[in-house]
Amino acid sequence: MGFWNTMLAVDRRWIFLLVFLSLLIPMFLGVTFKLSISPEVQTLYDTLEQLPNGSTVLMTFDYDPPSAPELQPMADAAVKYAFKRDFKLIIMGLWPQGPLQAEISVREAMKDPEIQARNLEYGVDYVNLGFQAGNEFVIQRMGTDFREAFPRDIRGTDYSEVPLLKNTKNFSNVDFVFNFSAGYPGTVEWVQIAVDRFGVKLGAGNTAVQAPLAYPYLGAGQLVGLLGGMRGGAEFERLTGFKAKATTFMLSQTFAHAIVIVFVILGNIAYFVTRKKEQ
Amino acid sequence: MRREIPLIITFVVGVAFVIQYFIPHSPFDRFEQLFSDWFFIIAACAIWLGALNLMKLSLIKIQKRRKDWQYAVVIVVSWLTMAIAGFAGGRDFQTPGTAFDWLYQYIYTPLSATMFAILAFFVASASYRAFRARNLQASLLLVAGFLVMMGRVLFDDILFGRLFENFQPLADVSNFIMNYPNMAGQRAIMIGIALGIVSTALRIILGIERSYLGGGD
Amino acid sequence: MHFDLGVWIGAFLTLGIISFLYKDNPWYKICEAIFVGISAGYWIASLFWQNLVSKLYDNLAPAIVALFHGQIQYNLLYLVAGILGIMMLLRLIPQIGWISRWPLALVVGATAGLQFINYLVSNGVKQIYNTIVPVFGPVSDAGGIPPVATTGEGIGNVIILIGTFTGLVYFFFSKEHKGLFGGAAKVGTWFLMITFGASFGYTVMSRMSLLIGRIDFLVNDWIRGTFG
Amino acid sequence: MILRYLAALLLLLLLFVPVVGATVADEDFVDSLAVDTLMLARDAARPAPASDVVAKDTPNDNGGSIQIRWSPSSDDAAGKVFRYDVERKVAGSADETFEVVGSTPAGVGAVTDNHAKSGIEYVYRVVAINTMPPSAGIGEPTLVQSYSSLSKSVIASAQWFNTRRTIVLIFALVLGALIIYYISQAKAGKELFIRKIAGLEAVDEAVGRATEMGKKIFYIPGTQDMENIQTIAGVNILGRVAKLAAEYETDLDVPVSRSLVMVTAREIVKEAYLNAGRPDAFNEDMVHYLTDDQFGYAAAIDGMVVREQPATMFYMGAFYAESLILAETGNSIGAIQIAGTAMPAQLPFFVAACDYTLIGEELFAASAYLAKEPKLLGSLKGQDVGKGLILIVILIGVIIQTLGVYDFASLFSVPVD
Repeated sequence: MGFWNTMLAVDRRWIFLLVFLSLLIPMFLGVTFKLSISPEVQTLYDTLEQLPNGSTVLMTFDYDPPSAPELQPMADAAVKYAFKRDFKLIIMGLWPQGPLQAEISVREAMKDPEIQARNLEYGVDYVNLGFQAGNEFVIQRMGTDFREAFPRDIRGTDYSEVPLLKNTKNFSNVDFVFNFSAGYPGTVEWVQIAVDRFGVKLGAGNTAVQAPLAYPYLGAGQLVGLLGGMRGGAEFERLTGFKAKATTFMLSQTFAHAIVIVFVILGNIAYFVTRKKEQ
Repeated sequence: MRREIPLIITFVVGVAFVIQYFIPHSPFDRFEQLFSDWFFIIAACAIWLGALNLMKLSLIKIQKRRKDWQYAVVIVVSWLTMAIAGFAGGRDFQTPGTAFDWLYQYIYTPLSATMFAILAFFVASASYRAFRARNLQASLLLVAGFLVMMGRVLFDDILFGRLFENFQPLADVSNFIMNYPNMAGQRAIMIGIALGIVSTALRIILGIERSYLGGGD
Repeated sequence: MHFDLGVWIGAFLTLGIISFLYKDNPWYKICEAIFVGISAGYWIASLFWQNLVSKLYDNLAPAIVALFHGQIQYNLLYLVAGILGIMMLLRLIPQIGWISRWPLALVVGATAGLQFINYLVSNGVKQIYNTIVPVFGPVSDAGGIPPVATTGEGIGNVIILIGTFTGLVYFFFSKEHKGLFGGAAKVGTWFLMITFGASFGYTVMSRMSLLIGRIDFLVNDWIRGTFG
Repeated sequence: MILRYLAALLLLLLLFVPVVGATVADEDFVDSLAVDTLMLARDAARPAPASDVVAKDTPNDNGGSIQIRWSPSSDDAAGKVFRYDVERKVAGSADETFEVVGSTPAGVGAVTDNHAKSGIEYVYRVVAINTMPPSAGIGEPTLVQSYSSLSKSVIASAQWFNTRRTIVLIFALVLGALIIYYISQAKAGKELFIRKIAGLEAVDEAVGRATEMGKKIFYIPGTQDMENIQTIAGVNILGRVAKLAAEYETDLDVPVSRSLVMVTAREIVKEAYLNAGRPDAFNEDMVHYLTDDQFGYAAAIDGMVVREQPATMFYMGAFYAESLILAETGNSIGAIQIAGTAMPAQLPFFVAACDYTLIGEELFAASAYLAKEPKLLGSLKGQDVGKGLILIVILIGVIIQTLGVYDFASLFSVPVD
C-alpha cells in the first residue's frame, strides 16, 4: 500500500523527468514509422503536383517561434519542394515574426545541394514581402493590389522594383496559396477573404490545436488540403520525399503520450486503492 | 467634467460602432478598419508608459540594492540593447543580418520557444492530477479526455493497423466525442458568452459600468 | 569540434528556462531577466516602426502635404489618432494626466460596440443557426431541408440539442438550481465536463510537439552540432 | 463530341490555307480565295451573342459596385464559347469606346463590376468570345466575338441598411430592450434573486486567507489589450477585489502585460482604495508593467510566484497558451486560485489547475455579482430572459426543422458578403 500512497502524492518533478526521457530516448533509436497518409494531406500534395513548373506560389507564414516545432517541418518541406519545382515563391506574414521564420526555411533549403545548384536569386526566384500589421484587412487589401498592402519587401526594396513582382498585381496572378497558421489571423481569415471573396486555391498547415477549426472548410472545398500538427508534417515529408524532423519525431510523440496515459491510469488505481483502505 | 466627457465619448463611439454593422453607406463602412489603425497607434504610444514603468521600477531596485537587484541590471541592459538595435535599424530593422535580427534569432527565439515548450510538462502534471475519477463530473472529464487522447496518436496504427485496413476505432470514438458532446458544451459556452458580452457592452455604453474611468478627479 | 556562438547561447537559455522546473535558481533568474528586457525592447521597437511609422506617419504625411496643395484627404483623420496617442502620453504629467481618459474612453467605447456585434453574430446568431437542425427525417420535404444522413448523425444531433439546452440552463443566474430546473442544470455541467476533458485531451499532443522541438535543438543543433 | 468535330474542321481549314499559299499578315497579297476561307472559318467559329443582359446596383453595399447577369450564348453548351467579357460605357456619352470590366469562363452568366463610380449612369454589354487556332499567316490564335445588345442604364449607389443583417438587428434590439428594461426595474427597487456562483462566493475567503497568512494577492487581468472586452471585464472585477483587499489591508500586486491595461487598472485600483477609505495605502506601482510578450510575461510571473509565494491568485480576462503555465505554477506553491475567462480553449486548463473557474458568461456576470448594485444585477436578469427566449427559439426550431414543412433555420442565417 505504501507504493500507492506514494503514487498519489508523487512529486510532479518525477513526471517531468519521465516525460523528458520519453521524448529524448526515441531520438536516438532512429526508428521511423511507416505512416498512413490522410486524405487531406494527399489532396494537398496532389494539387501541388498538378501545378506546372514555374507557377507562382504565395506562402504566408502566420506563426511565431514558439509554434515553430509543429509548423517549421512542413514549411521547410514546402519551401524545398517549391524550389525544386521552380515555383516563383512569394513569402509574407500576418504575424510579425512569420517572415523571419520563412527566412529560416529558405536558409535550410539552400543547404540542399540540388537546390544550391540552381543558383536561385532573391527577387527573381523568390521574394519575402515581410510582415504587415492589420490582420485580415491586409488580405482584403491584397485582393485589389498586393502593392497597397506591401509597399516594400522585407529588405526595403520598392514593390515595383522587384523583378519577380513585375507581373503580380493581386491574387489573380497567383496559382496557389500555402498558409502556415498557428491561430489568429490565419487559415480561417484566409478562407473567408482570399478564398470566398477572391477565389484563390488555398492549402494550409495548422498546429494540432488549430486544425479542427479548419476541418469544416475541407469538407466544403474551400481548402484543397490540410496538414495538421506534427503528424501532418510527417505525412507531407513522406510525400515530398524530404524526410526530416517531423518523421523522426513521431515516435517520441507517441512515447510521451503513452507515458501520460500510463500516469493517468496509475493515478486512478492509486486513488481507488488508497480510498478503499481508508474505508 | 473629467468624467462626463469620457462617458459621452464612450456612449457616442459605442453606439456608432454598433450601428456601423448595419449601415453599408460611407462613412460607416470605414469605421472598423479605421478603429483598428487608430487602436494600434494609441497602443504604440501607450507602450512607452509601460516601458518607462518597467525601467523606473528596475532602476529603483538597483539604486536601493533590493534583493535580487543584480537581475534588474540585466533587465535594463537587455531592454536597452534590444530597443537601440531596433530603433537604429530604421524601417528595415527586421532585415536578416541586422543586429536586431541576431538578437531575435539567438536570444528571443530560444527563450520564447522554451517557455512555450514547458507547457508539455505542465500538461502532463495537470492531467495526472485532474484526470481522476473522484466523482461523476470528474469521471466524465477523465473518460472524455482519455478517449480523445488515445485517438490522437498512433495507437490505432500500432494496435489494429496490421490486422485490418482502415480500422480506426479509437480515432472514430475520439472524433465522435469531439463532434457531438464536446460541440454541445462549446455551443452552450459560446451562446452564454454572447449574452454576457452583449450585457457587459450595454452596461459600458450606457455608462452604468464605469469603474475603468476611475474617480472624479 | 565546431563552436557556434548562437547555438551555445540558445542552449544556455533553453536549459536555464527548463531548470526552473526543478526549482527556482540564479540561472533561471538570469534567463527570465534577459527575456523580460529583450521582449519589452522587441515590442517597443516593433510597435514604433510598424504602428507609429507605418500607420500614422505613412498615412498622415502625404495627407498633410496634400493639404498644403489645397486638397483635403480622408487620411487627415489619422491626425486625430496622433492627438489621441499624445493625450495618452500626457499621463506622464500628473496634473493633466486625466486627459488620457479620452483616448481610453474611445478605445473602450469602440471595443464595447464592436464586440457587442461581433459576438452577437458569431457566438450567438450563428450558433443558434447551427443548432436548429432536424434530429431525424425530416418528415416532410416541403421545406427543402437536407436530410439527416446517418443514424449516428441523428443521435449526434440529439446529443447536441440536449447538451446545448442543458448547458445554457446551467448559466441561468436569476433562478435557483432546484427541482427539474436544477436537474437540467446538472446535466448541463456533465456536458461542460465532457467538453473540458475532450479539449484537454486534444491539446496534449500539440504541446508534446513543442517540447520535442526544444529537445531536438539541444540534441542535434547543440550537442551533435558541436561534438559530432 | 461536338468539340471533336469542331477541332477536325479547324484542322482541315488549317491544312487548306497553306495549300492556297495565302499570307494573311500581308494584306496586299491576300487573294480572294484565302480571304473567303478565313471569313468562312471566322463565321463558323463565331458564337451567337449572349442575351438578356441585366445590370443592377449591388444591394447592401457601400456603392461603387454593379452586378451584371446574362443568359448565355446559344452556342455556349456546344462549347463554342471560350469566355465572356463584360464591357461598360457611360450612358449617353458621345464616346463609343467600351471598357472591359470583367470576364468569366464559358458557362458562367454573372459578374460584379467593383470599379463603377457611384452616381454615374452606365450601360453594359456582354461579348461572347471564341478562339480560332493559329492559321497561316496568323501566328497566334485569333479571337472571334459577337456582341450582345446593351443593358438598360444603371447607377451604382450605397445603401443605408444592410437587409441581410436584419436578424442580427432584431436580436440586438430584443436583447438590448430586455436588459435595459430589467435594469430600470432594478433601479426602481424591485428585488432580484441571483443564485450563488461558487467561484465568486470564494473571493471573500480567498482575500481573507491572504490576510491571515500575511501574504500577497496576485491579480492577473488577462494577457490581452483593452480592445478585448474580456480585459475590460477583468479590470472591472479587479475594482471589486481591490476594494476587498483595501478593506482587509492586504497587499495587492497587479503585474500586467499591456500598457493601456496598466493605465486603466491604476485608475480602478486607486478608486477602489479611495472608496474603501484607505487612499493613503494606494501606491501606483501596485499595478506595474512587465512586457507585452506572451511568454516573456509568463516567465516573469512564474518567477514572481515562486519567490513571493502569494496566498491567492486571480486570473480574470483573456488568456492564450500561457494559462496553464501560470496556473500550474500557482498550483505548485499551494495558492488559492480563482480564474475566469471566455476563451473556450483555455477553460479546461483553468478547471484542472485552479480551485474555482468562472466559465464564459460567469466572467461577465462577476463584476455585477460582486458589486451587488441593483442596476448591474438587473442586467443579469435581462440576460437570463434573453437566454430563455433563445432556448425556446431553438426548441421550436428543431421541431419545425424535423417536421420539414418549412426551413426555419434559414431565418437565422447571416450571409457573408
